[in-house]
Amino acid sequence: ETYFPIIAKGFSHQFWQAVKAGAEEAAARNGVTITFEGPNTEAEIDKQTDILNAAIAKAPQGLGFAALDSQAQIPALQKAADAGIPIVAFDSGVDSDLPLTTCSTDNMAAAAAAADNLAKAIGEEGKIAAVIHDQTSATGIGRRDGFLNRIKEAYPNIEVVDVQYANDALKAADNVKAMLQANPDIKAIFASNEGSAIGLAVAMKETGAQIVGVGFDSGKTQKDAIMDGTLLGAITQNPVGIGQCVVDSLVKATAGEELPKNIDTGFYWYDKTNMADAQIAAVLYD
Amino acid sequence: MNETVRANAPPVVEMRGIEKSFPGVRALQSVRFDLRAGEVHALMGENGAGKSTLMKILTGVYQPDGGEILVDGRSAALRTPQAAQALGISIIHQELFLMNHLSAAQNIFIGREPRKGLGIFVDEAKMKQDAAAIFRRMKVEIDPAAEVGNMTVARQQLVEIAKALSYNARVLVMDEPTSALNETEVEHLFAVIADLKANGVGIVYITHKMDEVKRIADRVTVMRDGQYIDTLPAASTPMSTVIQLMVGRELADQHRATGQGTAEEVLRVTGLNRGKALREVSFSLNKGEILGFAGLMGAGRTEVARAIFGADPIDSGEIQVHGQVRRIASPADAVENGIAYLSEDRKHFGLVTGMSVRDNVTMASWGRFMQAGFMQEAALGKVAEEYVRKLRVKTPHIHQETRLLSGGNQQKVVISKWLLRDCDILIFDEPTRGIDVGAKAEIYRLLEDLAAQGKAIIVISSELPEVLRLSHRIAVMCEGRITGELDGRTASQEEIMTLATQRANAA
Amino acid sequence: MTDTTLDSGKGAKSGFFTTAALQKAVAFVVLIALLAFFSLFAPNFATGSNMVGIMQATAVNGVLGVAVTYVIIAGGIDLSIGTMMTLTAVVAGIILTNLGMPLPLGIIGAIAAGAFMGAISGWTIAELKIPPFIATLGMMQIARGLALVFSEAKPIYFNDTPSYQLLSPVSSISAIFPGIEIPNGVMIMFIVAIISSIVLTRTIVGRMIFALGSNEEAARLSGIKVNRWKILTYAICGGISGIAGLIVSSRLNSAQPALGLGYELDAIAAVVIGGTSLSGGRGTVMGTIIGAFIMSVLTNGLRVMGVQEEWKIVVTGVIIIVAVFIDIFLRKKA
Amino acid sequence: MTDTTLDSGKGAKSGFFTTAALQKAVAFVVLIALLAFFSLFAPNFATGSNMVGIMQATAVNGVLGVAVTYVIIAGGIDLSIGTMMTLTAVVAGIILTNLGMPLPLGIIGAIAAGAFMGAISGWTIAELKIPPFIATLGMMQIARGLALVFSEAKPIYFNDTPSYQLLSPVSSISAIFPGIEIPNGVMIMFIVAIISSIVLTRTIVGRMIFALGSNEEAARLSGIKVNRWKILTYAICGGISGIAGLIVSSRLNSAQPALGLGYELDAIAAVVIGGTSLSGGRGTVMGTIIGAFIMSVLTNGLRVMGVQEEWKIVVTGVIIIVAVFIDIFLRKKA
Ligand SMILES: Nc1ncnc2c1ncn2[C@@H]1O[C@H](COP(=O)(O)OP(=O)(O)OP(=O)(O)O)[C@@H](O)[C@H]1O
Ligand SMILES: Nc1ncnc2c1ncn2[C@@H]1O[C@H](COP(=O)(O)OP(=O)(O)OP(=O)(O)O)[C@@H](O)[C@H]1O
Ligand SMILES: [Mg+2]
Ligand SMILES: [Mg+2]
Repeated sequence: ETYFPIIAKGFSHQFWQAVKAGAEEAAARNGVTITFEGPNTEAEIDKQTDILNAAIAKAPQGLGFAALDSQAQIPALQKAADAGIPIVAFDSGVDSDLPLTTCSTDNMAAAAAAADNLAKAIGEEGKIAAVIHDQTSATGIGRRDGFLNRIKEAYPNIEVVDVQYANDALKAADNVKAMLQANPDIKAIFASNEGSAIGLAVAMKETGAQIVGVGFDSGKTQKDAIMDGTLLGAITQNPVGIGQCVVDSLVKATAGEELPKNIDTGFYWYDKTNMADAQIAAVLYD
Repeated sequence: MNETVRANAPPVVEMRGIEKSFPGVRALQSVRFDLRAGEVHALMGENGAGKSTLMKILTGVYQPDGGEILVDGRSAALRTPQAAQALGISIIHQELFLMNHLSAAQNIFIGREPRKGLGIFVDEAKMKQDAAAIFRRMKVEIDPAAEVGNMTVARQQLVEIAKALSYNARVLVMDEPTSALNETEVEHLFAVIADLKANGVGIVYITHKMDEVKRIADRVTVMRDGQYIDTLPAASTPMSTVIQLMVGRELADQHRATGQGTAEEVLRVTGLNRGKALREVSFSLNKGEILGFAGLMGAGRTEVARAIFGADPIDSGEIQVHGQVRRIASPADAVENGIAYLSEDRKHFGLVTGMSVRDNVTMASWGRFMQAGFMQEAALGKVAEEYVRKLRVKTPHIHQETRLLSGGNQQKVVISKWLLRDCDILIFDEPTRGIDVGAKAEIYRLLEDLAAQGKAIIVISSELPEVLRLSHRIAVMCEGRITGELDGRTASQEEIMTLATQRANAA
Repeated sequence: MTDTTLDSGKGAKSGFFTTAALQKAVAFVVLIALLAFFSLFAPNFATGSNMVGIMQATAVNGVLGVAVTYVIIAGGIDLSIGTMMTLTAVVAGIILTNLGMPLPLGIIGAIAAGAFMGAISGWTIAELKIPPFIATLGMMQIARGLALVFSEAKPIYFNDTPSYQLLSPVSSISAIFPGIEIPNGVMIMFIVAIISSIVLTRTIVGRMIFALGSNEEAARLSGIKVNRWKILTYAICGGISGIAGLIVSSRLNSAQPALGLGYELDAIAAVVIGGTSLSGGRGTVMGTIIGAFIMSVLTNGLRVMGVQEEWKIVVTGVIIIVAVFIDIFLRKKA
Repeated sequence: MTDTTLDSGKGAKSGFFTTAALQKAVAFVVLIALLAFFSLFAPNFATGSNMVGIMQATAVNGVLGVAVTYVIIAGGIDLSIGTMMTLTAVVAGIILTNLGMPLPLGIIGAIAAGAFMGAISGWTIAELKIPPFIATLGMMQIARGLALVFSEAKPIYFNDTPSYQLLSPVSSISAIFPGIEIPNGVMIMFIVAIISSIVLTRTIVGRMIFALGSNEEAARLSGIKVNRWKILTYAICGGISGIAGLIVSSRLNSAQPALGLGYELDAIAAVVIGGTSLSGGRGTVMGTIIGAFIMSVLTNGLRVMGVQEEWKIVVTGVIIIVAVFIDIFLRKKA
C-alpha cells in the first residue's frame, strides 16, 4: 500500500492543521496513507532534517516536504531522490530541482495584496506598523518583506514607523499595545499570521484604538474580528488546498504523470463583504 | 548514688543482639544495651566503635539487620523517628540537624507548631514563649527568634539540646552533646540532666570526656570495634580501667607541656580588627612553638584563625610571616605563605564529605601530584594509605566516602590533609573535638612532634586540660580581645578562667 | 555565596521580616529606577493606559511566578508551569465550550486539572525520588502533548461563554471606583499573591515548605511527613498555574494549545529577580510580583523606546543579571 | 535520595569506578531496551541508514550535553548552551563567509567565542556571586540577541567554504573503512566525549571540578582558587558549545540565527538520564552520551512507528521520567 510522509514546518499551529486536513482529505480520496509531522518551531531546521531522515528510512513511495530553509536541507533531500522517492515541496520552495513540483503560494505577493488593501483603507497616507510572527523563518521574512516592499514602492505617503515580532497571540497583544503607546498616531497595523492577528484584535479591543487592522491566515477569532469590524480584513492562503495539492501531486507522480514545476494554490483577500462567498468560505477554516 | 536501688528497677529500654552493617563496614555485632528509668548510662568507645549507630537504631533512624529492642519489656518496632518519639524516646544527634533558615523556636517546634485559627495558622508568639522557657531552664541566653544559620556551632548545639528536651521524653539519648560547649554551658546542662533524672527520665550519654562520665554517669557501657565489651558501675570503676577496655591498650600519661619554642619568630599579627568579633588582636608565634588559644565560646578565637587564614576579610591589621608583611586576602594566599587552618566545623569546612578519604587527604596538595595536568593516581593512593596508617583512620579502604566515617575518623582525615601539605604554620581549631581518648593522645603526641620538627602551631581549644597539656604559651581571649598571655608550663585553670571572663568594661 | 546565604535565612523566618523586606526593597528600587528611566527617555511611556497595559502584560507571568515560588522555596523547581497553564486553559475550553457546562465548573476544572498534574509531578519527585528538574521537564512535555491531544491542536473559543471575559479583560473594579481601569486578570494576580504571601508566612503549610527547602533531612528526622508536604507543594503550584491558564485564555478568548512553551523561564527569572533563593528555604511572594513587573516594564519600555528586537533581547538578558547582582550586592552591604 | 548520593562519592572519585560504571550500565540497559523494542515494532527502524540518521540526530545534543556535564558536575548549570551554540555558528559564518578567512580560523574563532562568553558567565557567577541559573539565563538571552545582531537575523551560508562540510555531514572514516558511513559530526562527538571523560577523571581540572561540586567552601578553605576553576569550567562549557555550533552549522551548511532556543533543556535531560547528579559532585560523560542516544532513539523510533506528533511529545516526557527512575531504582538496589 502507498504511504506518503508529509513533513511540514510545524504542526501545532492552525495553518498547519488546515494543511493536514487537506492532505488527509486527499489521502482518503486517493486511498493512500499519510503521516503529518513537523518540528516544534520554524527555527529547528536540524530537527526537521532529522524528521526527514526518519521519513526516508521508512522507504515511502513519496515525500511531501515544506523546507524551513531553501538550501540547508538539500543534501538530505538528495538522499531521498537517490532512493528514488518522488518529492513534492510545499508552502515554500527549495533552491533545487529535486522536487517534482512545489505546491505553494507566494508569501510576498500575498503580503503585498494585504498592503494594497491596507493602504486603500487609510487613503494611501499616514503612519502604519506591522507585527510579524517570526523574524527569521521563510514565512515570516516573506510576509514581512512582501508587505514592506509593496508599501515602499507603491505608497510614498505611507510611513512604516515600527515593526515588532511576537511568536504567540499573548505576546503579540502586548506588543501592539506598546506600539500604539509609542506612536499614538498610527493609522493601521498589519499582522502576519493568525497568532499575531488575534493579538492585534485583542489589543485593539483592549485599547479601543480606532485603527485599521489587517490580518493574515484564517481561524475563528480572526473571522469574528473581521465580522464585528475590529479587523478590516485578512489574506488567506489556501492551506487546505495546499494539503490536497501535495497528496494529489504525489499520487500523480507515483503514477508516472508529468507535473508542472509550480502549482500556485493561490491566496485571497477576504473581508466582511466577501467572507460568505462560496469560493472564499471554502478556503477559510476555524 | 545508690545503684542498688536502681539495679532492681526494670529497664525502660533493652537492646539484644543488635546487628548492623554498612557497605564495607560491620558497624555493630550482636551488641546489647539497657537503660533504666532515672539513670544516666554513659556509652563509651573509640571513634567508630558504633555508639552513634547503636543509638540511631534505638531512635528509629536506622533499622537493625538483626536483634530485638524491648521497650518496657515489650518488643517494639522502631521503624521511624516518629515511632521512637511516640514511645518517648528522643535523641540529640552528634551531627547537627537544624534548619538554618528558621529561627531557634521554629526549629525546636518544627512539625509540632502550636496552632491557632482553625489549626492552619502557626501561633508564633506561644512558640517563642515556650522556647524561651526551655532556654531559661538550660540557663542559656538565646533569642528564640534568632536565626539558627547565623549561630556558632556551640549555640546550634544548644538549640539541638533544647529541641530534644522539648519532647519531654522518658528516654533521652545525648550523642556528644558537649563537644562544642564551654564549661559554664556544660554545668548548666548537667543541672538539667540532674533534674531530668529526678523526674525518672533515663539518659544515654555518649562522650569522650572522662571527667563528665565520672560526674554524672551511674553506669558505663564500653564498646570497641562494633562489639559490646562490658557494663560497669561508674562510681566504683576507675577511669583508667574504662579507658583500657575502650582502647584495649595502655595510654600515654596526662603530663603538662614542658617544651618551649625557639627564638625565631615566624608569625606576627598586629592590630587585627573585624567588626565586633575581633578588636586589636596582636600576638606573635615562634618556630617550634605551640601557642594555645583559650576562651569561652564566642570569644573570637575562630575568627582570629579565619582572619589570619584569609577566610574572612579584616577591617584592619597587619600580618607578618617570617618578618615580611604579607597580604593574605584568601585561603589560597595563606597556604602559599605556609599557613594552614583546621576548621572547628569539620562537616562543612573541613571535609568534602562526598569525596573519598584519598581525595580529602590530598586535595590541599593536588598541585604536587600532577604531571602535565594528569593526576598521579598511584602516588595519591600511596600517601593516602600512609596517612591512614599513621593516624589509624578507621576506614574500609581509602576510596570510602568521608561522609561515612565516624566523627573522629573524619577529623583524622582533615588533619592528614594539612600534615601532607606540610605548611610550617598550623592553626588547629578544636583539633580533638569529638575524638576519643586513644586518638587524642596520639594527636597530642603528633602536635608535639610537629613542634619539635620546627613547625609553629596554634591550638584553639575549649577544653582547658587540653590547652594546658599542649601549650608552651597560652593566649586567652574574651569578647574579641586578647586579655592576657600565660606561660603554658606554669599557668593554672583558674588564671585562664579569670582572663577568659575579663570583660572590657569590667577590666 | 556565603554572605547571601548567611543573611538569607531571615527571609525564611517570615515574608515581612528584615532581609525579606530588604530583598523586596531592593527589587522595588530597581523597578522604580526602570520606571523613572523610561518615563524620562521613552515618550508616551508614563501614561495611565500604558501602566494598565504593563499590568496586563504582567498578570500571567506574575501568577506563574507565584506558583513556582512555592516550589522554589521548598527547594525544588517546576519547569512544567508554562505548558501546564496551556493544558488547564484547554481543559477549561473543553468543559465550557465542548461540553457547554457553566462557568464555575470550567474554573474549578482548570484549577483542579493543574493541581492534579502538579500532584503527579510531586509524587514522582517525593516517592520515586526523581530530581525535580527532570520530573517537571518530563511533565512539561506531557502537559504540552496532552494540551494538543485534547484540543486536537486547534484553539478552543469561548464565544458561547461571554462571562468568561470576566476572568481577565473586564475591569470590575472600575465599576466600583470609576477611573481605576485595572482589569480583573491583574486583580486576580494581586489576590493570588496576597493569599500566597499569607499562606507562606503565617500558616503551617508555609512553615513546612520553608522547612523542606531549608533542610529536608532535618525535617524528616523531626518527624515531618516530608513526602506529603512535597506533593502538596507541587499540587498548589499546578493549581495556581491553572489560574494563569484561566487568565490567559480569558484574555485571548480562546485556549491556544501551542502557547506556553518558554513561559516557565520568564516566571523563574521573575522569582529570582524578586530575591528568592533557588537553593530553597528563602523567598517572598511579593518579591516575585515585583520581579515580574521589572520584566514587563523592561519589555514594554524598550518597545515604547522603539529599541530593535535583537537589541531588546540582549538588554533583557543584561538587566536580568544586573537586577540580581544589585539585589545580592546590597544585601551583602546590609 | 540518600541511597543515590550514598553511592555518589565513588562516581566522584573517577568515571570508571563501580557506581559510575553502574550508572552508565543502567542508562545503557535502557538504551538497549529501546533499540530492541523499536527493532521489533517499528519496521525499517533497524536499518544501517536509520542508525546513521539517529547518530546524526544525536551529535549536537550529545556535544551540548558533554559541555554542560562539566558545569553540572561542578555544581552549576548552564542554560545558555543552546543559544551559545547559535552565536558561535554565526561567528564562524562571519569569519568564513563575510570575511572569507580560511577554515581553521573559523573553527578557532567559533570555539574561542564560546569559551569567551562562557568565561563571562563564569565570572558573573564566581565573582559577582550571581546564581548560575540566573546568570546563564541572562547569557542565554544575550547570546541569542547577539546572534541575531551579528547575522542581521538572516542565515549565513557556507557555500564559499566547501571544506566546511568536513565538520559534520562528510564521513571521512568511510574513506578508511568503507562501509562505516559514520559522519564526521558524530565522530567529533565521540572524540569530544572521550577527551572530556579523561579530563574529568584523570586531570587536575577534573579533580577540581568534582571538588567544587561536592563542597565549594571546603575546597576554598583547602587553599584552592575556587573562582578561577569555576570560570574555567564555564569557559570549557562555552568552548564545547562552540564545537556543537560548528557541527550544526556544517550540517545545515548555514548558521541559522534563530535555532538553539530550548536545546539546553534537551542537553540537560541527556545529562541527567545519563546518571549525573544535578546537585553536583557526581557524573560521567559517557553517561551523558548514552542519555543523548536514548533521547534521539526515542524520537526517531516513535517517528518511524508513525506515532502521532502530539502523542510523541507525551511519550517522550514519560520516557524521560521513567529512564531516570529506572536509573535511580537500580542504583538503590545495587
Ligand atoms: N551511614 C553509614 N554508612 C556507612 N558506614 C557508616 C555509616 N554510619 C557509620 N558508619 C560506620 O560505622 C562505624 C561506627 O560509626 P559510629 O558513628 O557509630 O561510631 P561512633 O562510635 O559514633 O564514633 P565517634 O565517637 O567518632 O562518633 C564506623 O566505622 C563508621 O565509619
Ligand atoms: N557564622 C557566624 N555568624 C555570625 N556570627 C558569628 C559566626 N561565627 C562566629 N560568630 C561570632 O563571632 C564571634 C566569635 O565567634 P567564634 O566562633 O570565633 O568564637 P570562638 O572563640 O571560636 O568560640 P567557639 O569556636 O568555641 O564557638 C562571636 O561573637 C560569634 O557569635
Ligand atoms: Mg558518634
Ligand atoms: Mg571557634
